[in-house]
Amino acid sequence: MTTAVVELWTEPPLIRYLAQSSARFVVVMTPAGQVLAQHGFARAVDLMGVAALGAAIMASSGALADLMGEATFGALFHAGQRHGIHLAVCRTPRGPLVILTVFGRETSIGLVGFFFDEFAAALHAAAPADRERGPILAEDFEAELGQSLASLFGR
Amino acid sequence: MPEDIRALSTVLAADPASLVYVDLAEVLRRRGDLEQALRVVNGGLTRHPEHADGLDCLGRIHASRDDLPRAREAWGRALAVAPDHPGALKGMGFALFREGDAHGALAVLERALEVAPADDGARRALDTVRRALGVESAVPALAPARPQPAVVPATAPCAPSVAAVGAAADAAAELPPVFRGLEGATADILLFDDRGLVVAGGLNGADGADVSALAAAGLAGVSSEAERTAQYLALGAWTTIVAEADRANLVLAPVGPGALLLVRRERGMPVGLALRVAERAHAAASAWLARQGE
Amino acid sequence: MSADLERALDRISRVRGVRGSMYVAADDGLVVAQLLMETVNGKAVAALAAALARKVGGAASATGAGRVRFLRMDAADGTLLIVPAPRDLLVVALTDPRVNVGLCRLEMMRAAEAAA
Amino acid sequence: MSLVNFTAREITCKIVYYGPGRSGKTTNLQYIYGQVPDDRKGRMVSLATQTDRTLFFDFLPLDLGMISGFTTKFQLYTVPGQVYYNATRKLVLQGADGVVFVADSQARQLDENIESLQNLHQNILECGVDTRTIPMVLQWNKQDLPRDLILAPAELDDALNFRALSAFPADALHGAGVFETLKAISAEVLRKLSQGASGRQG
Repeated sequence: MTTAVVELWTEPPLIRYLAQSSARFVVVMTPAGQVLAQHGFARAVDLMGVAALGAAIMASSGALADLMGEATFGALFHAGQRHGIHLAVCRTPRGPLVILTVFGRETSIGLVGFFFDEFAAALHAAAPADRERGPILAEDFEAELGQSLASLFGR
Repeated sequence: MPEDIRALSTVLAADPASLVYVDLAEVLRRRGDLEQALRVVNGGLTRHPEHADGLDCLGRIHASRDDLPRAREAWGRALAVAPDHPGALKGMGFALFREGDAHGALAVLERALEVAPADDGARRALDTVRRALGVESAVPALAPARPQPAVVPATAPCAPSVAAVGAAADAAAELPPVFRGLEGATADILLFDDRGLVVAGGLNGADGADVSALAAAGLAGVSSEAERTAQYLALGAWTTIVAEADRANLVLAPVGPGALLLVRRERGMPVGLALRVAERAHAAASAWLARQGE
Repeated sequence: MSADLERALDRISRVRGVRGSMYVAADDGLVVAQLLMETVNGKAVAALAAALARKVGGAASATGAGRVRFLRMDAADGTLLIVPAPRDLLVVALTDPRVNVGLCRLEMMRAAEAAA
Repeated sequence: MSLVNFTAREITCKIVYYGPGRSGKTTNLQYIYGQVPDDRKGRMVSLATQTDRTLFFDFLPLDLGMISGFTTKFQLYTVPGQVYYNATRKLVLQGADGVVFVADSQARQLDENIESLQNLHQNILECGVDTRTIPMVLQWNKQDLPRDLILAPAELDDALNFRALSAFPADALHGAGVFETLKAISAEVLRKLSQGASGRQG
């Protein structure tokens, strides 16, 4: 079981949701596919790839809904032999977040969907408003960047 | 001599360095021929002292012999050689749990499941440990460790669970006569706790064998499921579950905090009558539990 | 919702004290058809009833009782009734505490047959 | 918007390679993938058609290492170049921290380059982002082709580089210019972070 959280306010609802739904793991990400938090048995999974593809599925389904004059298609569910995935958007004061839930046969899409509603409400309540932030990096970052990229390319 | 033992022995005789010694020892262990199994596995480990499968098998044999310290040592050696060996991880989790270190067991079993996510045995074992700790997920375990379990849960991981069930069944036979005077007091009425451990009474299978531990482990999960259902559907506290099944009717009821009662009656008995029996059993169990707390 | 299923649910809901009845996909815990009072959360009933049925079903077979044909959970403020139906469905009813379980059970058995 | 995890001291940025069909966007990522050691990259994900044209996107996570005390990670994406895939291009562009516009240097592709660049501007605007402030660099790819088939960098500058952005001649197939392009866009994106611009804070 691993937990990685970028935005701390997501952690308590996330842990509760995973426990309630008996899912294998949950990824909270931005619509651009950047992982804000993940919790569960995800060590064997290519998390970055999962997030990029999950966000892409949500984005394309949203665009498709738009083309068809629907506000949204709501949650998406894919069933596999061993795993199912539940993908849905949760609206928060921090902007929309995409939630990917991977679950096994020990639970059901019904339970995941039911507890997701609670999770989405908890996330919405916990999210602080977006705030401006100051400079992140030192101004002289470029020398380090040059060295990093040079080592990346074996130069 | 059964065919599989004969075949494996022949292979091993032809090539004493063969790794088939593990399979042979495992077959012997499952047949209950523990001393012979120990000889075979020790013979193999003399030649292959760092063979993780062999060490894992040695752990299982010691566990079956109820020699937990040696079992733990064997699994520890296996993990020193192969830190992600699923069998050894499960074994170590089992050993730690039985020794009362539920937190240690939790960590090891979570690792086992990460290594082998499809391993139902590991998952069940993990569930048992989590229930014992009062946590539903592998959230950093905040609940205080409970006292060392008196009886091994039937869902203990991997092969040692067979021995565990046996041990639990032996223990059940010596349990206090809480339901004396009720029909089926030791074969159809079972009191167990929410960790799946038998407290009193007993349950026999169709062949007369004691299945108390197995039933307790399986039914313990029903309690939390019922609690969750009642909570989310705003039904208040749940009082009884009645299951009418092909061969028997089951009545399940919570008895005070953390204990559950199961009454089984044959399919032909009217459910109303089975409920009456359950009420009497419930009263007996409540009174007995209250006396234990005095 | 097909007319047969609708009629079957209607008959269950006519029993005094029944707050709602539904067909649920046993594996998924999703509502297939439902007839509910407004206060009942169908999604929750379906998901939780299917999970409970699965758990009790597994445990019952562990005790050698065989396949569960009728399941009832009594609680202080209500009762949940579940009958397995063909095509991996469950017939589920949520009732007041003092409902006539026998009558309800009968209608639920008929509803299960209607799903065949 | 780049993701900053102050607890783990980690920055994640999204960079999108944009440009007309067959200009060499996927080739850029493939070259980078081939050069970077395994422990500094994730799995490259490509959603392509049967003829290897990008259908949705390519995706390559890169670990740049420690910069200003932050573990810095880049997620490189490409978009499908063909005109009719605009809906998916827009989706991939969402949340981009920087854009590399890969132009095809062939003279006969000039109109496609112009059209794609205009399309990029329009899509950026539709994402609610100011085209003047989003970090962007240009790459004149296929400069290895015979002189009579291609436009020189100065000619491409005149035709496409109205904002006087950094531009790099390249031969992505063999790697020339790929590194310089990546370095330039990385610097542009990180400069924005050093100036305290937008970002999501953890």
